[in-house]
Formats: sequence, C-alpha cells, structure tokens
Amino acid sequence: MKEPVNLALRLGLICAVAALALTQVDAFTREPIALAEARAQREAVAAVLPPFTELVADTLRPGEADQALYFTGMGPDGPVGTALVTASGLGYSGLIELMLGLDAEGNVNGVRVLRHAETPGLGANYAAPELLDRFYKGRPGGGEWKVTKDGGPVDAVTGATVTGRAICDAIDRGWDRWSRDRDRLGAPGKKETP
Amino acid sequence: MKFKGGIHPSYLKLTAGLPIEAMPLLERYLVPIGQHIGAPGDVVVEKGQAVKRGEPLTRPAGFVSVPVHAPTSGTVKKIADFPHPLGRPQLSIELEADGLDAWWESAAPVGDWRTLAPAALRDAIRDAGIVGLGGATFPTHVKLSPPEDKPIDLLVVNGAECEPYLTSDHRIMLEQAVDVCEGVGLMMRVLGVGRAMVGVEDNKPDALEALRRACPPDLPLEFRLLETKYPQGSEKHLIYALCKREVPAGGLPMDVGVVVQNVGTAAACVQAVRDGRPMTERVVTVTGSAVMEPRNLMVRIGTTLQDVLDHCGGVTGDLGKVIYGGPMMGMVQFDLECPVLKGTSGILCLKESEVTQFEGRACIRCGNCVDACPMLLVPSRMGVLVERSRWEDLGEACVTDCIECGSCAYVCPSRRPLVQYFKRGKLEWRAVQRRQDSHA
Amino acid sequence: MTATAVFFRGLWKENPIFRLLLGLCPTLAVTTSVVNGLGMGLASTFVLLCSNTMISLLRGFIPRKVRIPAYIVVIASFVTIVDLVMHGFFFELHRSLGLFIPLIVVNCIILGRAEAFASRNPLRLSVLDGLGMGLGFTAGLAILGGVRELLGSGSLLGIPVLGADYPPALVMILPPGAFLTLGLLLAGMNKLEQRRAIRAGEAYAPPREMDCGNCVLCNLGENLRSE
Amino acid sequence: MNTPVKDTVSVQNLIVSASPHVHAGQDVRAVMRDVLLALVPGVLVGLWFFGLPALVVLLLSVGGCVACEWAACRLLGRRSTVGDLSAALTGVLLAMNLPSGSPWWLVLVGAVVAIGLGKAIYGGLGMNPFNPALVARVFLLISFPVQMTRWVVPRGPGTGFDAATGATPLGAVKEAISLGRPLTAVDLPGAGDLLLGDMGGSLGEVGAAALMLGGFYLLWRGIIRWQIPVGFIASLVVVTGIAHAAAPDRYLHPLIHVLSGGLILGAFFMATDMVTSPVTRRGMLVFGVGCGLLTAVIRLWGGYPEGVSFAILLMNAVTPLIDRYTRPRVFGAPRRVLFSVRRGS
Repeated sequence: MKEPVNLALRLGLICAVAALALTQVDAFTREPIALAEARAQREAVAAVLPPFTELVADTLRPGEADQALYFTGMGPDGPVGTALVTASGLGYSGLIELMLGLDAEGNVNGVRVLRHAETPGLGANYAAPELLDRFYKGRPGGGEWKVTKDGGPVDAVTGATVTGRAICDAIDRGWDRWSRDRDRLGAPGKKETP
Repeated sequence: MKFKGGIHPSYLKLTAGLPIEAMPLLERYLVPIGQHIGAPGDVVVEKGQAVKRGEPLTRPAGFVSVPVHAPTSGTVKKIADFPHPLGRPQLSIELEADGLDAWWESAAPVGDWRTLAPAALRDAIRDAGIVGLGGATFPTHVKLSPPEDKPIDLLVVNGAECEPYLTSDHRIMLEQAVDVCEGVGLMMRVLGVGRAMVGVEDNKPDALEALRRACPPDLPLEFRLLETKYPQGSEKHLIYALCKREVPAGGLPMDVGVVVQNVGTAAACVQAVRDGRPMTERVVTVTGSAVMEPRNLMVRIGTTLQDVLDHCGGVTGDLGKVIYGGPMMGMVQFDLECPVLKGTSGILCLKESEVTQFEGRACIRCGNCVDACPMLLVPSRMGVLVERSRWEDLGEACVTDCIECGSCAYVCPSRRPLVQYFKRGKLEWRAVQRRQDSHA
Repeated sequence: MTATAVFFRGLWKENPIFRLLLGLCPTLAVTTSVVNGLGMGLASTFVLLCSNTMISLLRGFIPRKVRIPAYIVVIASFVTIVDLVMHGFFFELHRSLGLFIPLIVVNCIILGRAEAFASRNPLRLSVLDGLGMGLGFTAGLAILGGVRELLGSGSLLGIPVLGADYPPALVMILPPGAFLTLGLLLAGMNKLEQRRAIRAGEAYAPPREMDCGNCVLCNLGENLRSE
Repeated sequence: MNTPVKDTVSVQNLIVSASPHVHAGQDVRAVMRDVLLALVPGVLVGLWFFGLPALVVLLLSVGGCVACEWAACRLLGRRSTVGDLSAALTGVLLAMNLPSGSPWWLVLVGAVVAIGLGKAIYGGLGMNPFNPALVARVFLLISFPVQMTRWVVPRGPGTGFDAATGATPLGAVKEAISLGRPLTAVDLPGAGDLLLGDMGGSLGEVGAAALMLGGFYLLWRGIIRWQIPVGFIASLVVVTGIAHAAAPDRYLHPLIHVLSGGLILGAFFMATDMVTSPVTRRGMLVFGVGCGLLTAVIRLWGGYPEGVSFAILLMNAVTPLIDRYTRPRVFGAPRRVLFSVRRGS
C-alpha cells in the first residue's frame, strides 16, 4: 500500500507545481495575448477602411447562428465605411477568411486575407495586400463578382483561378450580409476609439 | 501438355543428318575412376598390368558406385592424377593400347532379360558400369531400385534432347531404335511397371517414328511428340508434359511414381545384358562452328578431347570456348587433355565471336527471366539478393528449386550471370542453414 | 565523457535530425522558411533546455514507475509556457508555426533526452546536453528551411536573393519538398560520415535495415562488386 | 578461311565461364532503341501539330537528360550508361509530358530532376523506384503550375512561337464540373480529332492513334506485355463508363477518357517502364488495373483534371509489394491459399 501512495503523492506534487507555474504564466501573458489579438484585428480593419476617427463595433443577433460582427469607421461627417469578416469555402484547400471593408456606398474599399490554406506561391499570393488592392479596391459591391475566366471583370492570378473565384464569392457573401444589416449599424453609444 | 516458362533458342542441330561413325582405335586412353555421381570405385589394376577391352578397372565402392572399364586392350601405363573435365585433376588410369582391341573373356552375354530376375538384371547393369547418359550420370541401377515406400507405376523415356546442337540421342533413336525399345522393356521388367512413355520433341519426328516401328507389339510403349522447347528434357518438366504430374519441390520423380531414363541409357542396358558389352564407348556429338567437320561419333570412354577434335579435322583459329554438353548447361573445358566421360553427350566448340560475355550489369526488371523460368521462380529478385549477399532471404526466394537450366540468363538483356549467381547463392544459403542448425 | 563532448555531440555526431532521425514531424512540417525553422528550433531548444534542467534536478525525486507521466507533465508545462509567451509577444511567428507549438510535447527528441540523458546525469551535463541537442535541432531546421526557402520562394530570411526572374519551385515549400530536401541532406550526411570513417580507419556500417533491396542508395551493391 | 590450328590451341586462348554459353542476343540498348522507335509516330504527330517550339522542347529535353546521365555517372564514379539509350528515352518521354511551348529552363530543370532525382540518386538504371520522366513531370507540375498548364492550341505545321493558349479537353471539363455547369456547355473535340491529335495538350497527349501504333509495335516485339495497357485502359473504361451511365451530363463518355489526356502514352509507354513496374504477369495486371482505377478516381473526383502521371507514380510505389504478393507458385510447390506463407527457409 505504501508504494502506490508514494507514487501518487510525488506525481501529484509535480503536477501541482506545474499547474501553479502555468497559472502564473497565464496571468502574466493574458493581457499581452488579448492586446496582440485585438491589434491584429484592428490592423486588418484599419487596412480595409477609409481613414476614420472612431471605430464602432456592432454585434448583431448575438448568440444566434448568423451572429455578425461589424466595425463601422466614423468620420467627422458620420460613418465612412464598414468592415466585416466574411468567408468562402470554395478555396482550393478549403475555407478562406477575409476582412472586407466597404465604404459608405457599399463599394469595396479593401480586402485582407485573415486565414487560408491555399497553395504557397500560387493561391497564397492573394494574401499580398498590393495584389488585393489592385484587384478589388474600388469595385462596386453587389455587382458581377466574377473572375475574367468566368466572363466577369475581376482579374485573377494566373494558375490560381480557383482561389480568385473563392475570394469573389466571399466578397459577394459579405456584401449581401452587409446590405441586409446596413440600416442597423453604427448606432451611437457603442463607440470605441481606434 | 505444356509446362510454363522455357525458351526457344536457335537449335543449330548441325549434325542431325550425320550417321554415327566409329572413331578409329587410338594409342592412348585416359580413364578417370570417377565418372558419375556417387563414390568413385576402388582401383583393381596395377601399373604395367595387361587388360582387355571391357575388363573392369575399378570395383564399386558402395551402393551408389559403378566400375569403369578398359576401353580397349592394352597395358596400364600409369595410375595418377590427370586432367579431368570437372576442372580439378583426378585419379585416372592411363592405358596404352596394344592395337588388338580384344574383348575381355568374361564379358559374355548375361542371358535373356525377359527371363532373368530383376535383381540379376540390376547387378548386370551395375557391373556394366552404366550411368545416366543424358548428362546427369546418376548410376542407373540405383535409379532402378526405388525404395519400397515409393511405388512406381510409370517409366518415362527421355528422348527430348532439348539442348541446342546436340544430336547424339537423336542418332541413337534412329540407328539403335531396336535396342532402345528393348532396353525400355528391360527396365520395365526391373521396375515391375506396366506402363512406359517415350517423349521426343517435335523437331525430330523421324526419331519417334523409328522407335514406333522398332517397338515389338508386346511392349506397351506410348509414344508422345512434345513441343520443342528448352528445357523439355528436364526430368520434372518432361514428366509434367507427359502425364501432368508435378514432382514436388525438393523431391524426385519417384515421389510421383515415375522413373526417368535416357534413350541412350536404355540402349546401353540392353547391350550390356544381351551382348555382354560393358560401357566402353558412347555416342558423342562433336559440333559447333569452330569445328572443321562436325560429326556424330562413337567415342571410347577415355579418349582425350584433343584426339576427338583432331579426328574431326581440328578447330578453327578463332576457337573461343570448348564445352562438354550443350550450350545451355554444358561444362566449359580449358584443357584439351581432358578425356571423354560416360556423361559426355557432346563436345561443342564455339567461336570467340559467338561466346556471350555475361557481366553483372544492373537488372532492368524487364521480367523476361520470370517468363522464361520453367521452375516459375523470380530470377531477377534472386539475382539482386545474391548481389547484396542476402543469403538468408534466398531460401524464401526458393533458390534451391533452381535447376540451373540457364533460361533466365539466356534471355536477360542486361547479360547478368544469373546461373553463376544462383550456384553461389545455393552454396551460401546452405552454409547459412548449417550455421543455424549447429546453433540450434 | 567531457562536457564539451556532451555539448557538441548534439550538433553533429548525434544530431537529432540527421543522425537520430527524431522529431521529424515538425522538421518536415514547419521548415518552409529559415525564420520558421529557427523559431521552431529555438522554441524546442527552450523546452529541451528547461525540461532537461528540471528532470535532472528531479532525478532523485521522480520514481521510476511513474517517470514517463512525470516527464510529460514537465515537458507539457514548458511547452504551454512557450506557447503562451509566443502568442503574447511573437504574434506573427506564433501564427505561422500554429499547431506545431503544442506538438513540441510529443517531439520525441525531448522525451528521448529526458529519458536517455537528463534522468541519469548531473545538472551541468544535462543543461549542456539539452543545449547541444536543441541547437543541433535548430541548426538542422534552419538549414532545411534555408534550402527550401531559397529554392521554393527565391529568398532567404524573407529577402529576395535569386532575383525577380527566378521562377520559384513551389514543390520545395510544399510537403514533398520537405521530404526531398531531408532525404538529400541525409544522403549527404551519410556520405560525409562514411568518408570521415574511412579516413579515420574506422569501420563504417551501412544502415542495413534501410536496404529494401530495390536500389543501391545504401551502397550495399558496392560491397559485392568490390569483393 | 578456316585454317585448322589443332596443335596450337593453348589453355590461355580458351574462355572459361559458367553456363549458359549462348544468349538470345537481346540487350538493354536494343530494348531502349525499340521503345524509341515506337515513339516516333507519336512524336511526329506532335511535331506536326505544334511545330518548331515542340522540336526545341524535344531536343532540349533529350540533350539535357543525356548530359545529366553522363554527368551523374562521372560524379558517382560509375561507368557511363549514356550508351544504353535509357537517358535518351527518358528525355523523349519527358518532352512528351511537357507543354509544347515550355520555356527552356523548365525543360532543363525537368531533365535534371528526371535523371538526378529520379534515377541517378538511386544508383542509376534499374534501381529507381519511380519512372524518372514522371517524377520530373510531377515535380514541374507542382512547382510551376502556371507554366505547366499553359497549353498551346495546335495550329498545324509551321506554328510559330506565339501560338495561342487554351485548355485541354479534360481541363475544360474539370472546370465546368467545378462550376456546376453541364458538360454540354463544353466545347469538346470529336473522337476523330482526339484520335488524330487535333486538340490542346502536351506533345504526348495528342495523337492517340499514332501512340497506339507505337504501343502495338512494342507488344508485337515483346518489349511490353499486354497486361499493363489492357488492365489500365479496361479498368478506366469500366469506372468512367459506370459514371457516365449514371450521370451523362456530369461525366464524360469513356471513349473520350481513353483518347484524351496522357492515357495512351501512359498505358503503353510510361506504366510499362520495366524498371518501375512488376516483373510477374499477374503483377502487371494488378499494376495496370491499379493505374486505371487511380486515374479514373483522380479525373472524376480529384483536384487535377488529369491523373495518369499521379496514378502511375502511386502504383510505382507499391510495385515491390505487388511483386511480393504475385510471385508465381514455384513448380512443384504445394498450391497455396491466397497470401499464405511460402515454402522455404
């Protein structure tokens, strides 16, 4: 009887010390992690929106299946644009997640790829901001979002039509959602400074 | 009926139409005491002793042993080590002929084989020094004494002669058809079997026809024409082709109730019993493009290679290789002092340009050898295993089932010396087995 | 064995990647660039160093029967610490190494050193061992990452070096490229080791188990030919 | 003429070696020459349609492969094996797997990969587990997807370097399927064009009839066995046939599957590569059927429009296994149950 107790005690002690150490580290890193996450998100939002002075975050339909998070940039004369996270499953290797920025009229102001698993050097080239801006910036939303190969106006990287198609699809979906929710956005009282 | 695998080499039976002619008597013969599988006999003559043709020079040293006989009358000049076809010098008896060629008085007919007891026939065959003349040189009386627990119901007579170039069996079947048939009858009596089949490849239908005509009506012989394909003359494949019995791997024909004998052996048996003529000579095909006059010769056992070639007009200047036997399985010779033995069915002389140099280039896995192997092995794999010295794995690859027929090497586009590999592989594998056994 | 020998062993003679063939999962998965390789290597080195230290210190305390769970707890704790710290302070690197940080726990080199070395050696040697092995691992990952980044992206450390006209060989930064590069580096290592052994007059045993009988990659065919 | 020199035959003059003493006369060089000969009609058709650029690709590829083989032999201290023509054959096959307008560096990288990574590193001819030309093709396809899918539309003889690009029939079909369009919307070449080669594709993807001619020549010469091509094509026809019967608007007719893409080249010339395919007849059948099934699966449901090269490489990988399980029953060995342990050791 003595040996198992001894084993359990010693192992338990090691676990307890480890747990204690981890709680300390967690407490120490929690804030930096949250800050880093928020900064990353904010950077993406800032990159896709026109210059703004304040940022308003709206969470619509919280807790429901189609919960949606919008960031509305406020200028001196009211909202200048809205950013939202959108995604498409048509990518070459599954889901592609974008931060989509629309100006007040609903034109695409900017796009940033948040997450993807596309082929490096090919589909993954779409993660480059210059390319995204060149292909998508300034196009009216809700229009014919199709790549040239499918008869649409949007360029695609040679050899990576599939990824281009998926991004168009994601933009389409994002715009649809935004146009449905646009009237409920930017209500005062939820301000957040950039 | 066909066996799987095998090859179709060019047959080049240059001497098929030439009748057997006897070689004139020479002045000197060289008779090695070991000419067969099994123990060589004990020498019973002394230096300087006068012997007559057919007089035994040795006495059997055990069951698997037969005597050798003086090829002609003369004097024993020397008993010493002389060149031997197997490569290493062996004890041989040098005989100086007296030119009389007188037969030994005791070499008398034994009697009518139809009435003699099997045991007496067996003894007569042994005393006449008869061994398998197809090349394997296994003592015939041993083959005719199957153990009690292996009942034999079929005698297969091998007239396939599948090796290219060789025609000695072909000529024997044509010219000694009566003796062959009678010999089959004799051996059937010794074995006590009621059924015998003769298999001849279909490139010599005349031989089969001759046998059919010579066969006495009371002899229940079945004649079969077989596909001309190498190695049709291999015991296991001949049996399969004739009666679809498969000799088990590692087993002998008697495991499926069959005894196989060569046509020449059959004739020799009956000549020994009926005429009282021990083995003092045999038919040898001297052939190949490097021989001036290819022939079928009746050659005394103990005639040196040099004498035989001289009789055939000599050889060409570009002689590259001299082979005892056929080109597929024959033994290469490098000393023209070597004598003709009981198992020497042919002497093949190839020009240098005809000799294939086998070299160990890489296997390209073409599968030709797999198609060609009559034992249905995978020679390509076995060859690689030998090259890598993986002896333990050779057992699983069944290297011991290889009959060394050479079909694989014949078709190999990379000219790999596969037969040589497998010979070595067998030795090494057995060595590994022995080591394991001694550890166990 | 001297302290220096303990340290340098991990760098060459018993290099975790090229000689022990341990920790191949992160090796193959994250070495798409030098930075990724270095990051993964240093993270592993940190964990290896800490776990070796801790286990060496605790070697009198941990009972034999529960040593593996104890090692795992120690290692997992340090991995979690690395994960959290990286997440907070090296956000981008953490993102690109992703899933492979938590997987350091099951990197066999760490548990292997704990079991084979730290648990039976004093602190100083264990630290040196952890450091040597970790740096050897890091160097291996960095070299792999370097080759792959150079050929697959035309850059080194993110800086384009092969020029804009260079068409990147994408296969090199895809999984097959990892296998190709590792295989070629391994072959090169073996060749070097063979040459060194022959020069030093030592017996060089070709890795016989690796011989599938299909090719002469392992030089086994040479044996017979030279006989 | 034949001068008898009976007494001068000395021991030294005679060659001593083990049996057998004669040979069928076939050698590796002759085998490779036959395969090259069999490729001539296919190459000519390709050159006819794609013109000068295709010839450049062909010459670069053959030259590159031969040079690499020579260099590899030198580097590894082996006897040069350039003379056995296997490197030249790899070069031709590689060229037939590339788009006809490929840039020069693409072809040379392919040659280096084929001979260096695909062959020399394993020890040269006979040792490589994968078909070298296909290793190079797949390497290039994954590495340089843009250049490797820039198909030139055949323009007939005398085509210049600025030929238009277009999709292969299989590529167009894959595109349509992924967009959910019916196949009727795709402009496919007719069976006649497919047979003669009037369509987009690589040098070896056009001219099915000419390639088949070469294939039959190889069968007749006994260089290849029927098991691989027949197993390959038959299993592809069966699977695509069932799919086509079930949903004609989503799956192509099996005949188009057979005549388009690299199937004929693959079935007769690539899958039958001796070094990388099984040695036993039964193994060859298994290998061929495996290639066909994998090709069908990749073409019908995979990400790439064409799957012949992947299928063959995958089957190359299992060739040792196939060889192991399809070993013939040794003559005289007990008849065995499937996969039972063999006699011996």
